[in-house]
Amino acid sequence: MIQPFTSDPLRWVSEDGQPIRELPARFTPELLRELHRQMVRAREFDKKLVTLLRQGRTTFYAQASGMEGTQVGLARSLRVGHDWVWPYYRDHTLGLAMGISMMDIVSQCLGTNSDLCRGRQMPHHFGVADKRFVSISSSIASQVPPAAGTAMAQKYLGTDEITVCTFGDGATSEGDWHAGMNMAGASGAPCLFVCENNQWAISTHLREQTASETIHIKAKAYGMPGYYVDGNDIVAVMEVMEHVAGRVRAGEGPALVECLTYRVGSHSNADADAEKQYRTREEVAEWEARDPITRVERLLEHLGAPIDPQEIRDLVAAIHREVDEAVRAAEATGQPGWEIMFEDVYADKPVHLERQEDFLRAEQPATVGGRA
Amino acid sequence: MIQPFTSDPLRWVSEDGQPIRELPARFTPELLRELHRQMVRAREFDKKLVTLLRQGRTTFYAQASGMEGTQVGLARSLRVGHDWVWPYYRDHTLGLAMGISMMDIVSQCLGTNSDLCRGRQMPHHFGVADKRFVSISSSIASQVPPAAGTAMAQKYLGTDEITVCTFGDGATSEGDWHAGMNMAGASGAPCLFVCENNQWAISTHLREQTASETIHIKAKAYGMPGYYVDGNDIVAVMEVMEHVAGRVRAGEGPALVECLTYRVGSHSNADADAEKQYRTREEVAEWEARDPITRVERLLEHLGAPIDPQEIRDLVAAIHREVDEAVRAAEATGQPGWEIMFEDVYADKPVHLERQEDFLRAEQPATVGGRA
Amino acid sequence: MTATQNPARAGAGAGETRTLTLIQAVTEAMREELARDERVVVFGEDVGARGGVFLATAGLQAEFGRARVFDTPLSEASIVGAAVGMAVRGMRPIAEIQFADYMGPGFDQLISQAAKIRYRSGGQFTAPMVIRTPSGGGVKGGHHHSQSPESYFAHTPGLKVVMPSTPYDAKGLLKAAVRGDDPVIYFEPKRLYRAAKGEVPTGDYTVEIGKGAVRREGRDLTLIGYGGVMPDAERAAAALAAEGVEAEVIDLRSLLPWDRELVLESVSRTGRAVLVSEAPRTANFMGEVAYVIQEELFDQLLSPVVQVAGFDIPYPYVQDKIYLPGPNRIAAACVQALNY
Amino acid sequence: MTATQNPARAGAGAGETRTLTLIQAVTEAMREELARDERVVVFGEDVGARGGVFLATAGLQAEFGRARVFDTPLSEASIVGAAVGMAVRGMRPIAEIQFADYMGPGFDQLISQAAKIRYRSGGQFTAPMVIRTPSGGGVKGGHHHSQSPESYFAHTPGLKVVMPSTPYDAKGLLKAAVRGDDPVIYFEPKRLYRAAKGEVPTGDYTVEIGKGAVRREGRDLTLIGYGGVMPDAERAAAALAAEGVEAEVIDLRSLLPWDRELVLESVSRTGRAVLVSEAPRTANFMGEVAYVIQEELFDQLLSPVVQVAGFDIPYPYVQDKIYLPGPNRIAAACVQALNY
Ligand SMILES: Cc1ncc(C[n+]2csc(CCOP(=O)(O)OP(=O)(O)O)c2C)c(N)n1
Ligand SMILES: Cc1ncc(C[n+]2csc(CCOP(=O)(O)OP(=O)(O)O)c2C)c(N)n1
Ligand SMILES: [Mg+2]
Ligand SMILES: [Mg+2]
Repeated sequence: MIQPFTSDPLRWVSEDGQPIRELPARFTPELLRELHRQMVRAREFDKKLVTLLRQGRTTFYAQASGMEGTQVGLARSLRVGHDWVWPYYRDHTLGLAMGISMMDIVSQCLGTNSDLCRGRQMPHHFGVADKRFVSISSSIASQVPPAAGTAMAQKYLGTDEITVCTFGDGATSEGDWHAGMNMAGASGAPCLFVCENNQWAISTHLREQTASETIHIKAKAYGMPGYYVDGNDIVAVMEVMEHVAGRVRAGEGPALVECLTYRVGSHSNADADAEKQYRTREEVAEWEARDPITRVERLLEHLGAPIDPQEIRDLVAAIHREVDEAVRAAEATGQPGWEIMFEDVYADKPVHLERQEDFLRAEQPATVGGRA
Repeated sequence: MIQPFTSDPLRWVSEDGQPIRELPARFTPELLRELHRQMVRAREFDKKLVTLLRQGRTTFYAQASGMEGTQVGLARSLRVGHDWVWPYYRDHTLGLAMGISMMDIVSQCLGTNSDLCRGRQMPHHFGVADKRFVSISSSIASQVPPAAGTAMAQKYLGTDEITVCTFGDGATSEGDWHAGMNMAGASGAPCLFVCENNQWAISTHLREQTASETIHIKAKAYGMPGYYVDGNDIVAVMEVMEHVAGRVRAGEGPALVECLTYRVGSHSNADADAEKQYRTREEVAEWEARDPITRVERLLEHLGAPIDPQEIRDLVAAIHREVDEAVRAAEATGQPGWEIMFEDVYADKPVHLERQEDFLRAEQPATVGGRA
Repeated sequence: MTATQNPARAGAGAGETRTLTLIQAVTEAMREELARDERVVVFGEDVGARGGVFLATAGLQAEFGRARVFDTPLSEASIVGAAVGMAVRGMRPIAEIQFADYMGPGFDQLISQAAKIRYRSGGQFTAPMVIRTPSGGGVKGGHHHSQSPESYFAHTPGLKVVMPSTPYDAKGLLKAAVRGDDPVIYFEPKRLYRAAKGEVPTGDYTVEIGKGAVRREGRDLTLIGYGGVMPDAERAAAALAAEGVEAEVIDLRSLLPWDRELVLESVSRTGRAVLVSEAPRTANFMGEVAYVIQEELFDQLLSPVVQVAGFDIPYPYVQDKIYLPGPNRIAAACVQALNY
Repeated sequence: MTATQNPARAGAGAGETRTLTLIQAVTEAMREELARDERVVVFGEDVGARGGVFLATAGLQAEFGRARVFDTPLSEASIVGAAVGMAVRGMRPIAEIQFADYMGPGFDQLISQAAKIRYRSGGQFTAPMVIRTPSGGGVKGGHHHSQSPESYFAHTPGLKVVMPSTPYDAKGLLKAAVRGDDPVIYFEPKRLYRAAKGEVPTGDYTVEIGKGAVRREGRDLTLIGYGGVMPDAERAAAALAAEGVEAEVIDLRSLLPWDRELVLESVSRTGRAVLVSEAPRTANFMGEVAYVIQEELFDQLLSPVVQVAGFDIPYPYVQDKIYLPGPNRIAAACVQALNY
């Protein structure tokens, strides 16, 4: 029923919220409200963090607004804490929906003592061991070969885990993307590759990125099935992921899922004036009309279970409070001292780093704190 | 008529030398004899160089025996000295058929003063500027992105040249292969990619190399047509190349041609006992029966224009004399002196290299010679 | 050689100048080279309509068209490789790698193709090309937007490596790189993009690759650096001057080849050398400079050569400023050398 | 510390030994680690049925099966990346890169993933893994089968870098690398694969990463090297001994971290240091060693630290032997240091 290599994206719910295939039974109004809540939570998180950024309290942020259907849908198809995830830098919505706390994400964005990653990386590059959500590397597509490796380990160890590896459309041009995809294919390891195709890589449109018509077709090069799904239709995302993750888990080898979506915000704070530079307001408006959150609201209306606008307003207010509280709690832990710089380079600190630390100690006043 | 993405390799002449499609008019007995002569010349060159290697007069050699249909066929489809070629290290048969002299190839293999590349690289990595045959790099697939670049230059400059880029089946796993293919696709540059699929990369079979069923299918990932051809049928190779090179030259963008062939010899001198290690004698024997040279002989018989065995013996003897003469002439030029080491690192010699040269001069007795 | 190299004297003659930032000088060099030579093209990730993430190429696509200034797929191997192939076919490509931290995916193209094609072909094929890339820390970028990988390339025969620290040099070195016949890695110290301002001739001039510049004359010690650390080195020198110590300040500008004559002449007078860079210390390029100084001037040295460098850790995010050698750390090293 | 480190004393205790070549010692280490720990796997291009192009893995697939010893696609990024991903998931991969010259395509995986994952994750994720790769010249391989790229990696915080020159160290260092919790680049000096023979304990032992070894004691100067140049350094020392000069010979064995204590203790006694490597001179790892020696022992040095290194050119084919520092060139540098 769910076929790879379709010419159009698989879709269950039309852009105006009407089911165009039979709605699977699990999509009860309760589930849809829960998905809606998670998507709104991520959307509002984006807004609050952009404000934080404008206030200069963090230095980088990459919104996923518009991509909630894809990321929340994917999160629901994982066995959180069991399956491994090699994500990319725009996956905080995925992380939130997987149950990573706002505190953990915000702490990483602020580089506070509460940051599990200890302030090492620029904002938005978090990682959480107990969710098996591997800490993000900025180097585009560099997560793809390691994801293949983790899946190979899972196969070798005989686990029933799978590995999920996400990336943008632009990432598919990197040599490492190919290296990882081919390795996964050749090894038959349980890896689920998910392309969050938001059609732009900073200012470069997919049409300039590659001459191939779609991303999922590239799966042919690796002998794996490639699925094409409307990434703004969370029902479709969940149905396809469920099916494909099931295949992968069953040992049928890796697979690629392309989720067609759009980033309605700027690439990052660095191109806040994107529409003046490389894309039209019309294009953005067109995609705003296909918004994954509105689509679920319309679907609920269609199902006769509309969400009360007041409920949404309350939800938004609650989320804002949740973010504020996470920010407050994170900031309250303070910034890590300079000593932390020399930890985690190696399992044990070699002599030359001890010497460099001593040098800096003589220069810097001692700082208090550091996560226990 | 000539379609991309066929499930079987395109073929004009059956394995036992019978035309299975109408033989194009240009394949007169005269042309077929000429192709036969070139293939035999390359095959005998291989044999003589392997002997040279056994004698310790050169240190590396990678035979192309069995692959003459592909390489000679390809050579005939180029405008030699006009089109650019970014070859790989098993392309001496292509080079010979393009009119690169035995003297030039042998000189490179021996690293003599007559080596156009001045003894810089290990044997079998030649390059000849006036044939626009770019000097070979050992680093597998590293020629692919530059080939895309040369084609982009050709497009930018408005020439009617094309670029040909060759590689083995193993090379298609490298990240750089992907990078070059995708760049060519995205830019629409006139690049003809040719995979010489001999099914082995040293001891690694194509089945372990990638899960994709064929190589040509990978063209889908780059929005270019992928052609599948019997690389041991020189008629097929020439027909397909003619067609595809024509398309590329006409500005229809890059294309990939997969030539299915086999290397009947070892990978190089390093695995002379290949059949004891990783492949069976039966497999080799099976492919020897599909030999591209015998196939042309049978075709000529079928056309009623058989080659007289004595003629072949005379031809072989003449080729051996030609190789002997090339070896003698190359060896007579002597080995380049040590001074040459410091040339061609940069356009002009920087001070630190002058100092290093002076240092070595004080250590080494001056040598005479060096190519003018 | 020992005189402070004054832009007006060193280069373009008596022509007009304007005050530009370092990044404006980079843009101007590209604009002029694009106008001068049809073989010049500019490409990389987001260099077209967006004008590059730092806006170094802003306006160039509008001015020269999409054939000459264009976006590429997101692949550094594609970008470097395309530059090699274009250069071999007779063009003069200027390619941008968005951050020096992302040279990794293009590394093999640089070391196996760009650096070796002239050598391996006996000079039959050459790759005159420029890879521009912003490098260094101080912008709160964490370890993937702050690294200083120049030592890798300075250790790669066949490449040339330069890093300007002034707008004047930025323009002149970039033009020299475009016109030279070798592959050049042109590092742009990103924290100086807008912080470094200076007089730049409106006219045409080049700064010779391989030559350093004396930024300040002094007799007590020689302070040697390149790229992003230069303003802090000069600040350190000024602070020392206030205490009566005259440091001679040398900006190497080129790392491969580097100006050993200039360095040795200076240290032979001052007897002391402090080397400043922000790359991790171990096997840093400055080890080479230190080695040569002690080898050549063993008897003239009054104190050991001292390095101020980055720590041997991945560049951290929170401690961005502490990581970098600032004027105090540099001045302290000078005092250490003087008090030896 | 100053005593010649005798294998029997330094490691395995009183156990039995056998004479092995360096490559046999490498194979033996892998065999024993495969047998010891199920988490260990061995993979790379042609390491399976073929046993690797140098036969370092010969027999291992037959012994341990295809799940534990296997061929990979022809992609160094795949190989290094897979090792990272396996290690993160709790395995202990030993991956082979067929020649050190081909680290290029896997370079970003090494510097962006392997070297930084522990740091960037605050220690939440780690990559205990070994990349084995044959390096160095002397086998008439031209520049793609002869290079010595170790300086790139020694300049990369987060990696460890080792290079044995004896069968004893080859086995002990490889075992230490497999058991350690960090990513290790393990260079194998290919021209010593069969040329270096020595006693190797049959039992289990490790050689600590970060520790050098004194190969010969001497009082007149300290000769420091690693990897492929060691036998020639020892030959040079023997030739000098015949003329009454006693050179102390140190084999660094580890480059990152390297044994500064051992080096400084020796040079503090001899007053002279000659550093031998075959990598191109400029920005070579040995520049670091030279820098530290002159910094720490300025007053004890009797002559400048001298380097004998490769030339700053791509490794040539025809002049394979001339390129390499042989015993004569090394001895000449020692004489130069002594006559200073
Ligand atoms: C190797 C590498 N090259 C370049 C960059 C700079 N960069 C950061 S994000 C980005 C675009 C990524 O686009 P895409 O993969 O489509 O993801 P999206 O941002 O659209 O989610 C680029 C070029 C990088 N981080 N890493
Ligand atoms: C980057 C790189 N990795 C590994 C090697 C070692 N190597 C040389 S030839 C070869 C196999 C190539 O196979 P294929 O591309 O199929 O070409 P064939 O030899 O079959 O013609 C390998 C692995 C290399 N030269 N370059
Ligand atoms: Mg995108
Ligand atoms: Mg092959």
